[in-house]
Amino acid sequence: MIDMQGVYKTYPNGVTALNGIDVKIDQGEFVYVVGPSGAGKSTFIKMIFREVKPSKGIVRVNNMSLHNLKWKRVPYLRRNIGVVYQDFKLLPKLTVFENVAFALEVIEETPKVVRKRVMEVLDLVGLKNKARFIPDELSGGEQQRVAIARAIVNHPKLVIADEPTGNLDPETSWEIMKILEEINATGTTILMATHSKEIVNTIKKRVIAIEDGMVVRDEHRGEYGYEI
Amino acid sequence: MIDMQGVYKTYPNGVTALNGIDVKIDQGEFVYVVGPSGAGKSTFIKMIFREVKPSKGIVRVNNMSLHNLKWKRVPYLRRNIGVVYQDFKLLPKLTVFENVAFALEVIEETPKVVRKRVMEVLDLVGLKNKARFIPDELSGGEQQRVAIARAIVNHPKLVIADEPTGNLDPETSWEIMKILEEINATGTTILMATHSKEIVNTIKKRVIAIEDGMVVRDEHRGEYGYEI
Amino acid sequence: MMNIEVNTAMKFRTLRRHFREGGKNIQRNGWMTIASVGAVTTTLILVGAFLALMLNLNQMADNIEEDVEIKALVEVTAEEGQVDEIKQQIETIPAVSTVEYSSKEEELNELIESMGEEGKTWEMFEQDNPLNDAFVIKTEDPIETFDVASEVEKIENIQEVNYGEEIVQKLFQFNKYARNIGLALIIGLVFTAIFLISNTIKITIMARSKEIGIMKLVGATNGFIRWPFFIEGLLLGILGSIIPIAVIVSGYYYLDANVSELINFKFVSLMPFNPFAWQLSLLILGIGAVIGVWGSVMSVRKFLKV
Amino acid sequence: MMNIEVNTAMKFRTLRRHFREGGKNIQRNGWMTIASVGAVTTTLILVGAFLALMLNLNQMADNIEEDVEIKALVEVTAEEGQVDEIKQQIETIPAVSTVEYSSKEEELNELIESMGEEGKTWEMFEQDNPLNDAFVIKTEDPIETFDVASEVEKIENIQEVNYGEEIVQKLFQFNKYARNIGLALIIGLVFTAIFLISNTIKITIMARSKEIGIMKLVGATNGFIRWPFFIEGLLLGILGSIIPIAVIVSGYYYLDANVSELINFKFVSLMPFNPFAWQLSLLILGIGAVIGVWGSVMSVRKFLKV
Ligand SMILES: Nc1ncnc2c1ncn2[C@@H]1O[C@H](COP(=O)(O)OP(=O)(O)OP(=O)(O)O)[C@@H](O)[C@H]1O
Ligand SMILES: Nc1ncnc2c1ncn2[C@@H]1O[C@H](COP(=O)(O)OP(=O)(O)OP(=O)(O)O)[C@@H](O)[C@H]1O
Ligand SMILES: [Mg+2]
Ligand SMILES: [Mg+2]
Repeated sequence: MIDMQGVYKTYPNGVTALNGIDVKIDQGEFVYVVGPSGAGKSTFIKMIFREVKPSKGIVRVNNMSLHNLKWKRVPYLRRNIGVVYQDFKLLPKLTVFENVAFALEVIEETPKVVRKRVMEVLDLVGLKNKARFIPDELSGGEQQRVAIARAIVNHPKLVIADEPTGNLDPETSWEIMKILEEINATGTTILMATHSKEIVNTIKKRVIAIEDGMVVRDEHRGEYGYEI
Repeated sequence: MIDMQGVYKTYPNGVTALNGIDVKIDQGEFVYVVGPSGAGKSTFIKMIFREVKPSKGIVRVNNMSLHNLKWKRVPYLRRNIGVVYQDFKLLPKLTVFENVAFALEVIEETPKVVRKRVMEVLDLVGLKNKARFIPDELSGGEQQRVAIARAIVNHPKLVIADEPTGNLDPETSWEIMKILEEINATGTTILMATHSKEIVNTIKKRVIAIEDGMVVRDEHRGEYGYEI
Repeated sequence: MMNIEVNTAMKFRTLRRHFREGGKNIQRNGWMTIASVGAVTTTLILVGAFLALMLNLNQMADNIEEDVEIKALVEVTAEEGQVDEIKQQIETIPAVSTVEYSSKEEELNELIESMGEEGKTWEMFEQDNPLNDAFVIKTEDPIETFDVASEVEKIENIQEVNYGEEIVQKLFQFNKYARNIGLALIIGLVFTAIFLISNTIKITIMARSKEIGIMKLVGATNGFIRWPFFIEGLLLGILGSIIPIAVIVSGYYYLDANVSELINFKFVSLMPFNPFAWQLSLLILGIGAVIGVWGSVMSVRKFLKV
Repeated sequence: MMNIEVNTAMKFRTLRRHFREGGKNIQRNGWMTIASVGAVTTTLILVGAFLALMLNLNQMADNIEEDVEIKALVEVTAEEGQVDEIKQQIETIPAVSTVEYSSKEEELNELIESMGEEGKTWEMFEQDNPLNDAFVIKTEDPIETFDVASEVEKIENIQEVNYGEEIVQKLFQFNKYARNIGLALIIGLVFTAIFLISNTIKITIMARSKEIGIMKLVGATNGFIRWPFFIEGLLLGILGSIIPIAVIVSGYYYLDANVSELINFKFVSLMPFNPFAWQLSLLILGIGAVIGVWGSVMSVRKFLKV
């Protein structure tokens, strides 16, 4: 599914966010990405759907080498990847419904299917009754759940979530985790950056720990592992 | 310091976020605000520095009734309150240094004092070496720490933090908590909305639990209290 | 076969979505839309007013030029038969449109009249008229005056040919300059309008560059993003044309109805309201729509590389 | 005492900060700044070009009007002493500026010359000149022609007074209309410019409404936020004036140097480059700066209520 070899990333301002990453993730895996603030987790994640291009190294997703991928093809790559952004990235002038529907409209689903599927997903994240609100009218946690709904609405092969529970109370967090586990059970690959020791240590999965842009640990059924 | 009596808030779209809040917080207290996503924590917090006006009820801060407070006086109220916003609210075109310095410039500090104090605070949150970056060049956690730095830079009497550790790894979170405790020790009131059970249960302080816009629990040295 | 049909159906559905979305954006952007439409409106009023003015001035210049005529004086010695012959000869010149005979008595009367007060002094010469009989010739296109005049001059029994060489030449020259200046102004103005409108639209789209970036991250193709902007630009242009068209049609209608009272020169006559005002309206609508679309689609391009 | 001094010092420091900040915003806003300056530039070029054109046309109209003169014909019976007396009498009329005597021989020569080819026919009358001696009178202000003419008419031994009543009246009327239309155009154009520039600036500031809100939440007063925008608007206006001034000064310089070659009518003469071009430049700079500041400060107001 995902294959990175010797990936480096230096941003234009000179900051080296990734410092030689070699990672292989198979279809159907559930992977946590952990590490301190500024370690490079988000940068690592952004490589996969080409929001960020590596300065050096090879990134392969779905057996496509992103290096040769033409600009025109990038949208089709992204349609197979549902992403929950750390800063949500909701469209501010669209309603909750429209935001989630957007991911289905780009793949030209019929309005009927769009309607049904969007309401289904909004129900799943507990926001069915806020479908007509715009993001500014939502609480932080509600916005985050809209982002989650949009990421999973079109049944992507891969769901990437960058701290999807950062703004959620524990109870809602567990509900979201349950959803992700269910999706994972149907064969979807899940990649999730998180700071929640509790989640990582409770729902045991593969853990990739990144520090200073390097993978310092990669364990199956790992622990969060940073002692307080 | 803060005194709310019978406060209600209904947003223009008809959502009632606060449903009769009576709360009194004294100078020098350290208070957690907890509750599920969408309970009204952020709304409660925004009342205090007049980002949101109550639909009904009395809000008094620093012995000023916010009801009678003239528009012109609002900035002066806000200068005594340092706020960490849930969505950070950094100025996107200013550098980290300039963002933090802004809170000192509005109170017309001398450039020399500004320079010294800003670098001091950036050092405290571990971002001294990123002073010249703009927010878009920072990781989520780094942006959150800039927001914290800006909130405390001008020694406000009251620091309000809306989930200040949501994007931080546990280690950095504890460092931030240490800073807040130190500030609290010098007599500053701290009001902090959080979802972190671990923090609330470890650093025991007064806990106000809000659910559906109402205070359902208010305990000194309380627990996070939501069982998973 | 099946596949192609399904594909076309999908595309039509999506096209409808783009139209709906483009229309909604007009509402969603509230103040930005008002500001854009305001810029289009003001600019098009300016362009419209100037186009109307320039086209009318141009027509007036045409009218004046059409008043130019050649006067061919017949030799005093010429007999009646010869005069007829001259007329025929003149008429065979291809560029000539009308030829009229004017006897020397008519010529004198005209002269006296045209001189006003001072002319009276010459009335005493009615007995002993020193003038010649003449032909008054008009050409099909005023610019052919010079050629026709020299042709006529060669005809036998023509004593001389007058057409106020200097004045006519100056007039034509002046009109040429005036037309060139007018054309330059109009072209300059239209380009200014294009720049100002697309510039305004560009800014409103720049303000949405983040949103465009998000759309791309969610998997939208460039075409998918561009379409609603295309529609939005079209609507902005059309909305921005309404007031200019109303102003120009009603203003022109008023002027057309009152111009004879307002200005009493015989050479001032406006182009007829119908069809001129409608043609101008169509032109303005066209300019608005085209610039709207163009400005919108051009501006969005910059932000699609995400 | 101490307190006040400290306060003033603080204010000055903050003022310096506002200037610095306003300047930095110009850089920070990159594309937005370019778009705003572009709008100001285009609009001011338009305004400048039209102002130059209109002011020059106005001056040409003045020139033409100044050519108007009154011709007072002296009775044939008048003796030499009486002629001198007439002259003195004319000169006492307050509005008269110059009076020149022209004998009937001079009058005939002028007539023959002015008629061109056709004039030759009248050369035979040189022996038996039917014309009168005349006075050619100019008034201080052309508009006084009518009054002066009727005054002169009353003088003894004046046979009649000619000044081409109809033509002159039409000319004045035409010039009046032309001036009014020109003035309306200029006023319309300046208001359009004001609207377009402030509209563009408004959009760029709208795009920053979130930032203004954040500043208020951090405790900035309205004044504190407004100042940098004031400076920014001023700079935008000034930056946007540079190209228009350069275009107008150099364009006008070129025209001024070449106008006699380009257009050969005697009544076409431009206003002198110095000081006209400089005054126009100053005016454009003023318009740019004032609208820039005004548009900026007005637009920011809307977002300060946070
Ligand atoms: N657009 C950018 N331009 C320049 N530097 C950047 C950019 N984005 C991130 N960085 C830098 O790269 C490093 C890694 O950032 P990244 O966002 O990957 O961290 P992270 O592990 O996601 O941190 P967090 O847990 O705080 O979100 C940081 O030092 C950050 O300052
Ligand atoms: N600007 C707004 N307009 C309309 N409704 C709003 C607005 N802001 C918040 N709300 C609604 O008010 C309720 C309380 O929101 P608030 O932001 O106070 O919740 P919260 O406790 O901070 O939640 P979270 O933990 O998710 O941040 C929510 O139902 C939300 O949808
Ligand atoms: Mg991150
Ligand atoms: Mg909140």
